[in-house]
Amino acid sequence: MVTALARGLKDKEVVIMGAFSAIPMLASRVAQLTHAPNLTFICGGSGAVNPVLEPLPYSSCDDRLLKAECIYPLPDVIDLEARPEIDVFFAGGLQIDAKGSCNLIGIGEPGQMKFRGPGSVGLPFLSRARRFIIYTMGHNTRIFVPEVDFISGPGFIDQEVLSSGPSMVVTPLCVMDFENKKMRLKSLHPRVTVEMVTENTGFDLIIPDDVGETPLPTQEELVHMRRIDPMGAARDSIQ
Amino acid sequence: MVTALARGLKDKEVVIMGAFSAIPMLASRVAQLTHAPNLTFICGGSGAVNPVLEPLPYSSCDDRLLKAECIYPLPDVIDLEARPEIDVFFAGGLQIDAKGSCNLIGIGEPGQMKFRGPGSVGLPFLSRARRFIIYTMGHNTRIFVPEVDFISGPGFIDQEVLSSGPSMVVTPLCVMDFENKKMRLKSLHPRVTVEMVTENTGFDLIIPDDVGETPLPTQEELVHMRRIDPMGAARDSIQ
Amino acid sequence: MSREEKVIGVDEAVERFVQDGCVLGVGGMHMHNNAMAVIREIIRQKKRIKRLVTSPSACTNADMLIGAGLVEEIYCSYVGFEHLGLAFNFRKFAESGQLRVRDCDEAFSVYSLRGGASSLPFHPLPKGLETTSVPKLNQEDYKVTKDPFTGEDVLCVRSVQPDVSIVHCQKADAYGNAIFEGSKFTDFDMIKASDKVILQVEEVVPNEYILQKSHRIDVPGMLVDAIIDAPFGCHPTASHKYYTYDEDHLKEYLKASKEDFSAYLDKYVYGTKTNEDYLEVIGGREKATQLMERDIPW
Amino acid sequence: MSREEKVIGVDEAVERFVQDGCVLGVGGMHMHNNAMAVIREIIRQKKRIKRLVTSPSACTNADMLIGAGLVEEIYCSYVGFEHLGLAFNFRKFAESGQLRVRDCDEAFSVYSLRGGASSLPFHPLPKGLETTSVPKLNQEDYKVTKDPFTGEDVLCVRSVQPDVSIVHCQKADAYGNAIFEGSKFTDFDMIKASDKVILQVEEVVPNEYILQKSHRIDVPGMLVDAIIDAPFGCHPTASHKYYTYDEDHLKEYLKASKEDFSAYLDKYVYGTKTNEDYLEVIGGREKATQLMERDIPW
Repeated sequence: MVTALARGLKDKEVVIMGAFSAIPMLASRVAQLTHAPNLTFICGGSGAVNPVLEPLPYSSCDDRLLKAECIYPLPDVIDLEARPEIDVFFAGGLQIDAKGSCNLIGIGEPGQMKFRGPGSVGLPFLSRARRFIIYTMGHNTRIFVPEVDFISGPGFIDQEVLSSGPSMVVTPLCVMDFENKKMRLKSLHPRVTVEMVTENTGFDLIIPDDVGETPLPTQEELVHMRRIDPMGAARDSIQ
Repeated sequence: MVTALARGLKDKEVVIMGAFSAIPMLASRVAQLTHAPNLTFICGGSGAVNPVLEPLPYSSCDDRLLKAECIYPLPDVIDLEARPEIDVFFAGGLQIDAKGSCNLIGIGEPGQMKFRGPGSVGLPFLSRARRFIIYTMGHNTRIFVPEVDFISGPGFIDQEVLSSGPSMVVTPLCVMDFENKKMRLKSLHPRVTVEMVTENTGFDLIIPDDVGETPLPTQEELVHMRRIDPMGAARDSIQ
Repeated sequence: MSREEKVIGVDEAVERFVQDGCVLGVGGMHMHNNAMAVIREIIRQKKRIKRLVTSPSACTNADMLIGAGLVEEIYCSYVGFEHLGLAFNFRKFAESGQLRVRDCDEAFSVYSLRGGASSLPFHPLPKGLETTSVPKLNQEDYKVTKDPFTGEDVLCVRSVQPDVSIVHCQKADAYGNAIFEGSKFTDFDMIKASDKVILQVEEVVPNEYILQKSHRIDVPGMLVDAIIDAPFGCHPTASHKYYTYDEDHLKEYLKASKEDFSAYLDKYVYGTKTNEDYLEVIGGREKATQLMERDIPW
Repeated sequence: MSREEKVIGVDEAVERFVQDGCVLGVGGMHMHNNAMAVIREIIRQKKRIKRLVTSPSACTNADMLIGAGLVEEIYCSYVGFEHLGLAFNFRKFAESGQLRVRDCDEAFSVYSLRGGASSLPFHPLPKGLETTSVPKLNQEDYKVTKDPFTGEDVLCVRSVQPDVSIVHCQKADAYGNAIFEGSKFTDFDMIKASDKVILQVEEVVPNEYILQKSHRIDVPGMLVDAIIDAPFGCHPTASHKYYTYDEDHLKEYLKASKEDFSAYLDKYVYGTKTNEDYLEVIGGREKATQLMERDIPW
């Protein structure tokens, strides 16, 4: 997952992530140390900009992030989320649908949710980021649903938004992207089959002829990952 | 002037001043060191809160103000100016009228001012301070006019404002206050006569029977003033 | 005359400044800088909270007050425990209707407090945020006005001014001049927007220390009404640059909130009278040492 | 691959980032932190400014550009020289109609940039500010909308996003991570609101210095487009905690602006090609030493 996410980031981009982000933090730092030296990444609530990340912590607000190039106050980070400066927003959800909308509000009907989710946090700003990348620590039919019950972060919806929308989805099973605004399988992680993915996805995923294999980390990437994350925070994140 | 202003401040008040404020800065610090130990004063653009002020500088944004209890960023100071926290705002103007309105915009008609003033800066916030104190470095009929050409800071105007309005005016000649929302002579500085004041005021000032003499600084106040202001910035300010 | 100090006991601070039925702000974010010593005292004194205001990501600070049955409604951008899981008291009370949730988002959390801090009647939002379900779920706090420059519709949020806020800083002097040693989260805007502020600190430092560090002072004392000297007062959450969160205790908390939360409250809140008592019950000096000793890059 | 540095020459920075006809922001306040090395270069290159945006109190930064005949209009909260007197170029050009003044106030200066920084279409003002002459004089930038929560009229200001801003910081690394050693004035909001940012600094420090002081970094490098290494570049204004303003020179400037400003520009601006040239003309090392040596309380 880390490698796929890292390679999804380009040099000079500004990247932002919220809660529960050990994996995106690690991926961003690995990208910065390999192909994207001018990447800027901002770790959510902590306000850490380009933290050294040794060691990688579990919490996005951990004080171990504070060896960084700036501790940018959260209200300023949020101002930035509305500006064209943010190239990539890392997103997730309790539910994610075929058009890339994400839901953290809950499951059920307004006023009588049978499952009350934690809340939308920063996901509404997906409407303004240049693009966003969805990552999730599980891959099953409860998460990947035909249509989310509530929209916390809009994917390809009918209303016009500033964002070009979701560009990539990374799960513990596979990498996906979008074709005509619908989710499409792109590559399988080692030892994963197409059936494992389709069985665990609650809608008809577009399956192209040339589903590749998600590239393994290079030796260089592995060295960085082990140095940055000695506690294994990234591995522990996967459900 | 310093003594009159200092004694016009009460313990526990929060006081703010803008440009060209050597005298109010000195007065606030003297008040703090004598009868008002819980006074808080904020020096305009510098953001200095309760600066030590040794030495007292000429400019309200001087870095010599920065030995202080906080360097409060100016945008936060301005937020504070709109809050009920500010008890006293120090004000001034190119023109000041009988009702205590102040003008820094200019003299003449809109669109064709014959004298273009520097601009209103923070004076519009007079409408929100609990009360305000006017001080001026000159006392003449160009400054004290029947009605200001433009309102930068509203005194007792027809519209309702949150402020209780101007409470005191201190000039190089005298101290004034307000009776029924009109300016009234309160006390004369040493060697100043009632005639000197009325001749230099462009409207009918209320002259009560018991015009007092502005109290001289005590020995304690003088000691503080000399220590805080060795360069004589306060004295130099008077035109 | 001499200057008055603002350091008082937590019991006195809660009695004086937290009124029954108030709008309460609680600072900190996720499992960091939650002012728990003061929050535990609010629970001991059973103060009822009309409406709870938090940072964009609330944690135990909100969940414990909710679990104690004291909260009527909450502005909710997020209540949870990040990598440790969901907030069960919050879920239980929300799903059963005992807690009214006013759904909001990070933008609301920040701009509603900024509106409050600047005495604005309301605060507009950047375009795009009208596309989510949040404003539809909460039409009381999100409303549309006209942009007077273009005539276009603009979504706005209500300004929020808590009656009192409880915020944790690492250091303050006795007059309330305070320093956040780590992240400030949205606590500074909360302080600015609130009518009264109770500041919980790790240590009270001399005024001379403040004067030497004026470029590092985040909060001027005039904004602070009471200072609570409560070392380790954030436990079980972290205090930035002082100690980390207590993961074992948080897991015990989460288990209790799923099973029998009143037993948890009896043991750790009602069963302790002071912050010192509490620190003994959670493991005393040994636990404190363990939470302070860790790998840090700075 | 390696990381790209942003330190470039002042001539290149102005050529690349200051377009003819732009909305230009200039930082600093009163006679402090005016980024004069860059402003002199703008005058040398005769860049025309459509609209000038300043802090609530502009000084030489605005008056010199106006005196050089380059400014079409200005958002004016205050242009002057505090205890040293009025700004004569500003007065002359305003009174003669060569400069269009869009009257505003401190609230506009701050909230219009905050609106720009937060991508808001407009920014409401606190009640009371509608009682002055300012909104009547400037109906283009002050307009009324409805508070959607109460239905009441609310005065609002236009949001402002300068095309490019010129700001002075004391220190930055080569990637633009920067520190204000003294007051920040409204420069940080200006940086946030601007499309491009040219940062003039007293010294370029190593990235390692920044990482050691992360709690003191005011500006993250991603917001900065060019860094100009210009020691004493604020002269004749002060650079906080580095040197004070040159009162003798400012008096010479004010006299020249009353009498023959083109002679001043010929000598100090057109007659110098670089910041180093300029520093020689104003008195070299001796002058610099004099402005650095003074009584300071810290």
